[in-house]
Amino acid sequence: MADLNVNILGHDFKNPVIMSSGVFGYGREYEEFFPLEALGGMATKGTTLHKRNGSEGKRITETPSGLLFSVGLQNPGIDYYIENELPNLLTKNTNILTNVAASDKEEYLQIIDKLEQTDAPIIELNISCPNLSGEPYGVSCSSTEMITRAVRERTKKPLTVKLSPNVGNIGEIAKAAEAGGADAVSLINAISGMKIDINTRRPFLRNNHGGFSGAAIFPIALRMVWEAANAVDIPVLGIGGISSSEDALQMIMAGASCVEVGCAIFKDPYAPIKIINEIDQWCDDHGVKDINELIGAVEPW
Amino acid sequence: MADLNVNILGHDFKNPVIMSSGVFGYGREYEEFFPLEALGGMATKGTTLHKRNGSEGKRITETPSGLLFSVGLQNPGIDYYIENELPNLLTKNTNILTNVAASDKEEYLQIIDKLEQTDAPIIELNISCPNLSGEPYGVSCSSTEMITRAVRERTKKPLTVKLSPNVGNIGEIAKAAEAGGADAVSLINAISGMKIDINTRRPFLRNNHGGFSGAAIFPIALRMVWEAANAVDIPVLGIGGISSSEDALQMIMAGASCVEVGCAIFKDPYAPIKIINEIDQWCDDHGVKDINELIGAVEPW
Amino acid sequence: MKERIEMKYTQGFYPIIGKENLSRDIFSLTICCHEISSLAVPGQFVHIALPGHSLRRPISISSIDREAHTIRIIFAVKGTGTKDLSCLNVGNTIDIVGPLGNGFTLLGKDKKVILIGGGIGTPPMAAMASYYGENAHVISGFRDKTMVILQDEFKRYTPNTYVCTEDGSEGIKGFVTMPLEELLKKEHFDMVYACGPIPMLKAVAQVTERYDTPCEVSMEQHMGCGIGACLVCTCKIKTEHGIDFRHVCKNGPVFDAREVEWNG
Amino acid sequence: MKERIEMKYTQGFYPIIGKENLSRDIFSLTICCHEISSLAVPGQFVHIALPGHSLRRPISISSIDREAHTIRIIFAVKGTGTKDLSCLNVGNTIDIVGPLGNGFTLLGKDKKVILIGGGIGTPPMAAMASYYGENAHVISGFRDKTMVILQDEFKRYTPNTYVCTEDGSEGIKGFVTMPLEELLKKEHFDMVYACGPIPMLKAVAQVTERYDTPCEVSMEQHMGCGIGACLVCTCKIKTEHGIDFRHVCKNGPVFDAREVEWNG
Ligand SMILES: Cc1cc2nc3c(=O)[nH]c(=O)nc-3n(C[C@H](O)[C@H](O)[C@H](O)COP(=O)(O)OP(=O)(O)OC[C@H]3O[C@@H](n4cnc5c(N)ncnc54)[C@H](O)[C@@H]3O)c2cc1C
Ligand SMILES: Cc1cc2nc3c(=O)[nH]c(=O)nc-3n(C[C@H](O)[C@H](O)[C@H](O)COP(=O)(O)OP(=O)(O)OC[C@H]3O[C@@H](n4cnc5c(N)ncnc54)[C@H](O)[C@@H]3O)c2cc1C
Ligand SMILES: Cc1cc2nc3c(=O)[nH]c(=O)nc-3n(C[C@H](O)[C@H](O)[C@H](O)COP(=O)(O)O)c2cc1C
Ligand SMILES: Cc1cc2nc3c(=O)[nH]c(=O)nc-3n(C[C@H](O)[C@H](O)[C@H](O)COP(=O)(O)O)c2cc1C
Ligand code: FES
Ligand code: FES
Repeated sequence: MADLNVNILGHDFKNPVIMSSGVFGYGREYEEFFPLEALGGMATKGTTLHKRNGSEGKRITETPSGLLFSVGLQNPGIDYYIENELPNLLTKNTNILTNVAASDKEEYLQIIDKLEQTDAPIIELNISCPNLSGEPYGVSCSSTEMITRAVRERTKKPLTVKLSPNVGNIGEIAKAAEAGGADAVSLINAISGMKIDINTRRPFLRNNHGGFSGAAIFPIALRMVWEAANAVDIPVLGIGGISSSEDALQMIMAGASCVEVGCAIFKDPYAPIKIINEIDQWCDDHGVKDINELIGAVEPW
Repeated sequence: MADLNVNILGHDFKNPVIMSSGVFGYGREYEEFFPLEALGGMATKGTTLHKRNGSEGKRITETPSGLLFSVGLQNPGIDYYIENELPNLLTKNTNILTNVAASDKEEYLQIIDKLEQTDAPIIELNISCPNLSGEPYGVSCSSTEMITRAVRERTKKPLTVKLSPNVGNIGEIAKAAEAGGADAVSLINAISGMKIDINTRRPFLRNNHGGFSGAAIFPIALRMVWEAANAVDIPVLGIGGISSSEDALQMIMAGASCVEVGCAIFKDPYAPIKIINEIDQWCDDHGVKDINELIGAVEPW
Repeated sequence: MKERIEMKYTQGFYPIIGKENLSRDIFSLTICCHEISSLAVPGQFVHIALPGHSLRRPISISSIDREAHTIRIIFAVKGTGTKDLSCLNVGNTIDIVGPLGNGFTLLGKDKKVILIGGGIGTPPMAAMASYYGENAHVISGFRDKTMVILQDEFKRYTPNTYVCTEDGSEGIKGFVTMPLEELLKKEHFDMVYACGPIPMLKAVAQVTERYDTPCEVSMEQHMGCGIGACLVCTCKIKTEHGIDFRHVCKNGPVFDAREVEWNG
Repeated sequence: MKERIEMKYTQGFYPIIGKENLSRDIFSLTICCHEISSLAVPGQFVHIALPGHSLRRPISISSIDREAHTIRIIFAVKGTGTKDLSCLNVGNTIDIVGPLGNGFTLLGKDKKVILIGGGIGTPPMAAMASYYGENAHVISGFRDKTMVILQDEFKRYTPNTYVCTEDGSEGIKGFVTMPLEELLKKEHFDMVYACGPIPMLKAVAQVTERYDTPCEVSMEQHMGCGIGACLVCTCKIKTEHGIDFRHVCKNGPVFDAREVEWNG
């Protein structure tokens, strides 16, 4: 039994495995497979100011080793969350990252103001949703820094900013979030991708493009996590295509303090639990007493 | 038999399938599987001013539905190419795209000057090699436009510029190439990706990161081709993860006039031939008389 | 996982003990799986993982044998996933999560009901026919006679079976709504259950509404998690507050036909 | 493809007609494949595609039976590709490109040679032993006795076989260079052929150089195309102009040991 505890964002994560936003709802469903307290933490579905019905049409399709989706941020809105979901989540003995999404600054701030009144422990600011109309804040350094700072000024809660991978300079973007006052950065969100039905000559998703996730994107996610971790001093939460303990360990060695597991759970509902157990086993097998030794341990050429 | 001929870059391509740079050498090896004249065209290995030995260490590894590589542009240099490879290629009854790479403008221009003396019919300007040190020109609009213009001024040959996917604004980059005088754009080159050997705690590739290609990247490539095709008036050559006629048709509907098949040929040496035959079959089955009808035929929502 | 026993959902690898090729590209697999057979009700589905696929495939439970601890699924080969599924054989194990979703509302066995299956939507009606026995009238619709499946089985449960084919190559030429309407005209039925392509379900919903007969339909949608967490498998439902986007996996796949928003 | 007949390389799906489990995680497959068996020479390899893998796996041809139109490959399960390969059985077909690369230089059958195989590098020496018969001295090195393979086969061809294990659990305790050096001390040999891990090849190269005996080694490198087009499978070769990066698939896998740059 290695020590898997990681302290970031002002909280102890009993292990470095967090469920990623959007694949895990508000925890109620997968709890029927395993107790949430087994997890280091979980990020909630991206929650907006008002209830959203989300995208029309088909919302998901498979690609080689990955999937393409467009949920359009269906969610019940922040008030419902605060009233009906958060209290339940707070009883679960795991770290809850409230993932927050909006299409403009005012909306973000209104959500933050509401959360500030609650015991929600950590905010994950999603500035990278690939399925909202308009450019997300996460695609430029200046808007990343601006929105981070605006939110930072309104909340005392630990704040991680979820970055977009649809950029050419992820290190710079991570720095901008750090400059804006983020306590950590989470990356990557899904990559913008597309699929066309050649028979109907229509994009498969109503939004034309959508979020591309899964094992397929892991090499890109790992490279971006490595670049971001090298660029900033705040912790990095590594996300993207993680489906095994080996993937998780690569992310951690690249510089992630914790990892978030996303759509791998669709294939295997026990994926996060297996990853936790296997990380533990690997540490034991390799004489690693404390997972913190591995964070950023990669030795570049 | 549908009409598969596409006229771009001042040449007739008897079908829209071109072998992509780097997987096909100078054509001598795969010619042992099928005659090169079956292809719409082929792009040569990226060729530099001087001979290059390329990267140290392991150069390729598999990822889910893809692969990660770093060849470091091993090639015999432009003089050798002009003397020993180009003359042979010109006898092959297919369109030869001479793929040209360099790390600075002077080098590019020297190569172009040498090619200008030859019968090399088309230049594919690679400004996006993920495995050279230093930032490739292809990651910013201004450098893309600058290098395209510089080359444009030195050559009368049809010029396609091969763009980097490691950017946040592929449409703008494509426009910059168009503004610089490109006759077409080729995209995408391999995406920057990474893999870490957790046992040695070392990046698998000596260059730390490498080029990520294969079916895994197709949804990203398709989205970028669509964005680029919507941004420019010049033809687009669609590249990235194409391994079936369905992929090729998606690319064409997204706006590609031709497609380039890359590493799919490693798995199936007849991949390009099958894709050509299946496109033909599909057109017949769907009453498409002329492949040109399909270029950009996707109807977005 | 020791916790699994108390949990609502089961994921496991279960042996395939029977395989049949019912017609071209339609296969039946019998799976030995006590955890699922003991809980499942008609209309629920299982979510099947296949190597090399990042998403599971939802397939209805076609029949349930609690004594034999087995369930049977029947599927058509559509794309690469169902193709791979059709390559599994007796002796292989299959990775299943289930039973998922809400089944059909079961009335008293003495109630008179109509079961409608269209194409590959017929299999879930097998479990329903076994439940209602001769009180069930089973209408099945297919493109042509080469696609007809399950009629012998239906006939074992009830004398009242009707086959429609689009081209008239077997049974009634036309759509399932023809015998449906005739039955509703003649007699009172307590419920109509339907599974099949959307246009068929929509037509059935219109007819049953006209005859003021309760109707439940089983809907399809592309899925991610299969349990209600990821919100990708929408079905538009009419509510007092307007249209709401519900989810086929958790709120369905069975919905009250009157609540479904059929236009979009 | 009608062109295939005139082409140098073959890709095809060939039936597996024999499978053996030689020791834990080591398998032998006999493949019926006239196109390859009729052309192949010892030291060449085949490139095997497996569903779900974007890269083919290079495996040496271990023996060639031109009459039976078969080749045999022997491989160890290392990662996911060879794992999947080990799941293929008699009756399955296998997707192969081959024969690829350059084989060992074959001298007259009357020449005296030493064949050295280390671990999973022993299989190609089977074809060599069959060629040289009793003029071959076969040295095989393994970690321990549970890993020992192919000795019965070598003994059928030649009385001169030597086994080394690192832990001494079978044969000589130590490395293949021990019997190699003793043989070279005693007698003149026309050639030494070696296949196995790099440190072993390097040690063999040093010993043979010391005794001024020609030596050919079979190198390994991760591959893409397998035919010399993609330039990923480098091996550093000393030339008059300094170090050159050659390619294992096309210029090798067999190289003259004196030309290989062992440091790097
Ligand atoms: C609740 C439910 C019950 C079902 N019951 C049955 C059944 O009993 N028998 C049967 O043959 N089929 C049934 N289907 C449809 C079946 O799920 C699809 O035919 C199957 O998923 C197609 O997979 P594929 O890989 O062959 O096709 P592909 O087109 O290659 O699949 C690509 C992706 O689209 C999804 N997809 C494609 N078509 C459908 C569809 N119609 N519904 C949902 N997802 C789809 C796949 O799951 C996969 O994620 C059911 C669907 C649902 C939602
Ligand atoms: C010319 C040649 C002949 C060979 N002959 C044999 C043989 O007869 N028997 C045998 O057991 N093995 C042989 N090998 C090694 C064999 O190719 C690898 O063990 C195998 O590719 C590992 O694949 P994997 O998917 O199991 O491992 P993974 O580690 O999962 O493979 C990942 C990737 O790395 C590549 N790779 C990993 N190890 C090697 C390696 N040692 N050499 C080349 N590529 C590698 C794989 O091909 C794949 O692309 C030979 C290699 C070469 C180059
Ligand atoms: C169906 C689905 C819904 C998602 N919704 C959200 C969301 O609401 N907010 C968010 O920040 N990320 C969302 N994501 C992105 C994931 O949290 C994650 O960043 C991405 O999928 C990459 O990780 P993965 O490859 O492990 O899935 C969603 C992903 C999926 C597949
Ligand atoms: C081994 C290898 C070498 C490559 N070398 C070059 C090159 O020299 N010049 C270039 O423009 N692209 C090169 N590429 C990129 C391909 O041409 C192509 O853009 C990329 O691989 C994406 O396409 P694919 O997924 O179909 O392979 C190389 C790709 C591979 C796999
Ligand atoms: S599939 Fe995830 S909510 Fe239905
Ligand atoms: S594998 Fe392509 S050159 Fe050797």
